Amino acid sequence: MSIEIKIGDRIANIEIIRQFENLLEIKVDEKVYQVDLMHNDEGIFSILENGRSYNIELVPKDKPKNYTAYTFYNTYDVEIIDAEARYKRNRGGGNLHTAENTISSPMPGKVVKIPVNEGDIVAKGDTLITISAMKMESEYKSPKDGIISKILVSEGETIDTNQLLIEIE
Amino acid sequence: MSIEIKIGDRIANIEIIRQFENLLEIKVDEKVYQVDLMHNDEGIFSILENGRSYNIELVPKDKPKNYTAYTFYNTYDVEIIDAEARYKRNRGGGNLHTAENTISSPMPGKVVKIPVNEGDIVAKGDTLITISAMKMESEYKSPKDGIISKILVSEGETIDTNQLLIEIE
Amino acid sequence: MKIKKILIANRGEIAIRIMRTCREMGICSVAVFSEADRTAMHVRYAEEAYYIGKSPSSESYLNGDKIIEVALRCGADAIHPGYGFLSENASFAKKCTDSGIIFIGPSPEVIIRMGDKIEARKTMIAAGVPVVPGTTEHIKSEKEAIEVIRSIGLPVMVKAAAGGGGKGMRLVHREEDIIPSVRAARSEALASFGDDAVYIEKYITSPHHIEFQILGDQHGNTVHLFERECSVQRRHQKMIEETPSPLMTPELRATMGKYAVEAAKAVAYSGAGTIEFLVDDNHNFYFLEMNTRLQVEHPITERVTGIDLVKQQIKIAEGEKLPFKQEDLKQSGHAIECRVYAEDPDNNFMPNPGKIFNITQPLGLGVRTDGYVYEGYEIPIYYDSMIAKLIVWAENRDEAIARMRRALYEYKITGVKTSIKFLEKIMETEDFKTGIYDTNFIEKNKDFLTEKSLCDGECLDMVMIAAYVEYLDQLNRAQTSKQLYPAQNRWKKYTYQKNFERL
Amino acid sequence: MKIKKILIANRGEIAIRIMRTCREMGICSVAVFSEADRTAMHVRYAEEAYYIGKSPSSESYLNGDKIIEVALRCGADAIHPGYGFLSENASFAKKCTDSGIIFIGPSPEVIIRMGDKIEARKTMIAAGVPVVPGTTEHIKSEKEAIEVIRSIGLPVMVKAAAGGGGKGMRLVHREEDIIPSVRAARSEALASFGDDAVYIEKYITSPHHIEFQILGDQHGNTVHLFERECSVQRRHQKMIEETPSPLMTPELRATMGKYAVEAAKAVAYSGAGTIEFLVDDNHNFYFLEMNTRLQVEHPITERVTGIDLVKQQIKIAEGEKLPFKQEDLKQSGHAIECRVYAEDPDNNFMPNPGKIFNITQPLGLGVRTDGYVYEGYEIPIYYDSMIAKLIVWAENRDEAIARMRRALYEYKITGVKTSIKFLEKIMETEDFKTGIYDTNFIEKNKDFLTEKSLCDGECLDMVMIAAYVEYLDQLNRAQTSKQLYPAQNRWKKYTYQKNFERL
Repeated sequence: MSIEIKIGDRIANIEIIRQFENLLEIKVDEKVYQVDLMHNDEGIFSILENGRSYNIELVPKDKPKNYTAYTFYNTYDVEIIDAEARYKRNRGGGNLHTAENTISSPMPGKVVKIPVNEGDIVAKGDTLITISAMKMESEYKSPKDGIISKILVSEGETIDTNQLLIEIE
Repeated sequence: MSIEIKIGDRIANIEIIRQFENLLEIKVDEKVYQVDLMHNDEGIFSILENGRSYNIELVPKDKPKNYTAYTFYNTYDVEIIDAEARYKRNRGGGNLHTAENTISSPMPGKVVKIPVNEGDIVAKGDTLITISAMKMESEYKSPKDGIISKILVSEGETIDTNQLLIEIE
Repeated sequence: MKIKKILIANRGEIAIRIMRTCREMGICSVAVFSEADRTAMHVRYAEEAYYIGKSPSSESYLNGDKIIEVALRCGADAIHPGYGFLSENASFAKKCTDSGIIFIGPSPEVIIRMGDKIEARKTMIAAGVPVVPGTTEHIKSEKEAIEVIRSIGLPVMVKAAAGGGGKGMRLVHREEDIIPSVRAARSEALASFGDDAVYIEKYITSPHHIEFQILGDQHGNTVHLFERECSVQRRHQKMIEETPSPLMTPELRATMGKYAVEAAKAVAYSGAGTIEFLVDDNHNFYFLEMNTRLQVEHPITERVTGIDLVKQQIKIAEGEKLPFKQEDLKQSGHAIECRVYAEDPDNNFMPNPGKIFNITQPLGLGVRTDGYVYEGYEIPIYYDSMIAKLIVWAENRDEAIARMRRALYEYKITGVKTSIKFLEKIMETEDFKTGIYDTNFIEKNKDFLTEKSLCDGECLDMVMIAAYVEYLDQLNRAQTSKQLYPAQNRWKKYTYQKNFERL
Repeated sequence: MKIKKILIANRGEIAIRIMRTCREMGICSVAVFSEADRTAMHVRYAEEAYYIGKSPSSESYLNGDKIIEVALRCGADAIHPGYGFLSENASFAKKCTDSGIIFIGPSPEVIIRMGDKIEARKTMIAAGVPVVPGTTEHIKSEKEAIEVIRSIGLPVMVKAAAGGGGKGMRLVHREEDIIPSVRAARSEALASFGDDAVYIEKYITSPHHIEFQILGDQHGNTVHLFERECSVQRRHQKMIEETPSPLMTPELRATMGKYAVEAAKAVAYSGAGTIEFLVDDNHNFYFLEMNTRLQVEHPITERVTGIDLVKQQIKIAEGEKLPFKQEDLKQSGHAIECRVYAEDPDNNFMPNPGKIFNITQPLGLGVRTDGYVYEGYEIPIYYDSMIAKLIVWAENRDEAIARMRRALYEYKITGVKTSIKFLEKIMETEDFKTGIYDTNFIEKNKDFLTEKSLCDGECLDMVMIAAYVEYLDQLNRAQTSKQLYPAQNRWKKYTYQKNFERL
């Protein structure tokens, strides 16, 4: 059975056909590859395919089944869509809806200012929170018109990546 | 309760007195130290003691409770003597006796030549096996007069560190 | 006086860079660290290390009194401030001296004089060094502002006398904006520095930012160590520096170098310092400011002159005479520095602190790295986002660019986003390759620089395959006992055949 | 002809070093690998990589036919042999040429001529280059041997004409040993090389080993790139090289350089090569042999001259003319190379292959590392034990030694035993510091070099404390669930309080 993997706009179907130790025959969509693949516990891969040498490193992201892939040339966001993920997707339409109702931190930092209070009416584009990291301040704005239903952090607090900060109704 | 640790000729008695997160009060023989100790899963230690900064790395050896310790200045063989090890020592007098009856490989390599056969009578100093590694050949000699009771490898075979090669009776 | 122990009042790459020279000179180095920096490399590299306070700089690396207390306690002869933090803080320099500790840098008087921008302009004018046309006193009235700006001609910059970091600065293009801009600059200056004095300078459109390294000893000997071209900037921060400057001619270099030395002599400068100039395409140059400390980009000067600048700083602080004269110095070959920031170039260079997974250092011929992060290190959120500097040298500029591309290609830092790929793109930009660029470079080439160079379909398929195997492996790992020492068996062949059915 | 793709018929650091230059020149690099080298760095660094056979060199890196087959299959224009393996194999060079592939090195004829030691001696004598006194023909009878040795004077070396690697060589000190030595050398030569021809040379006691780097193009232009002092050796293998040689005077350099160029011209040498000389304390020098390839220690020459030797090799192979003349070249500053071997200096330099745990690279001003091992890599048992080269540069020799000490101090490779600490000891040896040393250096300073510099009692106590905590931590780890990604939480505070009671 195959799984789906998403990189950027592309979703491909991956299926293993045969394996002998580090030699794999593997199908990516309709294309069949014979690869010599070695990897280690730290997610570092060396793949030889038709003589070409590829170095790939996969670093897990905070969300399970999500990786950042590093090649010598570029960086990609990779998402594994297995049965479980497919089920969730079909059921709830993903996180998109949720995301519109919340502000999360894209990076670790410190809360500098929260110019709103719970219950405030805000318009799309209003600044809801200012975060500082590495001598630089960034303002995060409301994704929509609404009412601040919950503020989960306070000024001066240190926050992690992907931490939920503010909910809007 | 304390444990003993052996480095070179010295066996010291180590006992923890108090601990608060990375701050330890610890006794080495009769000397009490206040140290700020941080380490990671790879055995790398940063110790600050009375302002001095120490970097120590511990790499486990093939024998359990045995480490190689690397400081910026030197390398040490470290052995932990806990209750279990003490029991074994007291009972059997350690591995010393065993060692005299065997030839083990000090490093990985390849068996080049075994000029003896099982049952041969050998004298102390006779060459029993030649090992090659990295373009260099080394000869291993009998530690005593005796009879070759067992040859566990054959010519051309690749061997690991500490692998038992030959037994002498 | 021979210095035996130096406290380095800094962190990150510059702290380690200074400690390296200390070690080569047989000088004991003392680190200080904040709460966030207990496991930082400079703490581990130093011979001694002392805790000085909480993570925010204001409670640690900017706490001069605490640092002096540590220096006295551990018996340090001298303090090296590095760059940033207390490096241009005159009162800290004075307190060091008053406590009997050598401050490795110029005298507090010189720091004060060069720190006040109006004062610095006046000093330079008196020494005959060209400055950007503008006022030499702070503006007393809005009426005066209008008159002055009319005489200089638009566009102009209104700048806070006590300014820095882009605060209290306003660019004025239209006459009707003069009064609002002066007011805004004043109020921002007051809020930021407690001083609303502003002055006015002609605005040079898209200038080159070129600086001269100078060294002066305590015996009146001053030399310059040639220029550094620093025009590749984003958010007014330098990204790439090179020497020689592609804009430079031998005549211009001689002239600017002479002025740089005169500028330093005008204040009897001792130590390492930098005279920054703005230069237009017609080779007109103007004194911009003097940095009374070591610069981030000092290694490119070290590489083409062969001189260890930190060693010279220490020797000057010991009272030694400079061991060379101007005519002994020469530039050989070409050096480029790239600054590696933990930031996201695709998202307006947003800082990206976090945990470092793996690092592959670029090595080999002509490559130098000065960094401080290591595998497993968590970059703190409190400090600057620069994590490493990559310096290459080659016989000529084309080779240096090729070598920098090679080094950037090899350089891998995973776990956080970095500017490495963006820097690689800069090396491929036509304007950079031809050397025809100014401070507008990044803005001008934005489209090319942010263009994604996706690898071909096959390469993407390989990423998919790797992800697939990683996923399988993880399923497998979650179900079997894990190894105690992953390092003992990092590379391996597969054992997860049984997972294939489970998908 | 412009070369677009090069197959590197080698492994380890030299393969990567060559690929770096290929990348800088925009040339595609092709790796070949044995079974043991699937995860070796050169395979991962190259753009293409092909399997060529089992782990023993004879079945892979020495299998010329297989390598040529791969080169043809992947469309490589040229093969770079590196050093060792097939680099001085004339028949391989010829096969390359016959297959239409450029062999990056001299012609097969030159390799043959310089590979036969008697032939090389004759060529040098004809070119007027001083050689070690001795025979120019192989010895025809034992009677002749006695006569010749009497005329040269004892001690002498009896050497196999086809020799190498110390085989078929006998040192003769006493007259009565002559005949047994000649016989022994002959039979060993026959067994090793299938040729019992031997010749006789005066034995120079404790000479200096000094070599000159030369470059010749296909148009008859030949230059030398100055000397390298290679007298620090163990088991006839170099450990440390430096340039300039502390023994050298400008006059001697000019004379020896001239002879080196003449030696190369005598065989119309094209490519990079090395003329090795023995030099005694009175500055008498004798041609020893020519190496018709790149040397391990080439980076020190690159550092003081600024020239990328691999790039020059490739350009020469493309048929280009040398871009410089002798008078354009100069040495600036001082460079030292230390070879890091995976070996145990406390146990007669016994090789120590195994798994690398952690590596900390020395970085910063004036430091270059060329290596190939990485964390988690298992050094194979089949190949050379050299795992890295550390090259430093400074303005003068004293600074270079201080920098090398600093770099060796920083350099940490754990998991296998290495020569790093031994190299550090060499830097502290009085004879090395003063520069008064010859090939007898290690033997002479053996006691000092193998002396253990234990850290003080307190330092040892810290090791004890670390071991104690590590032991506790391991007890703890054995009992709680392990993390999937140790890298996510490498640094941590303790949670093993509960283990204290269990002890």
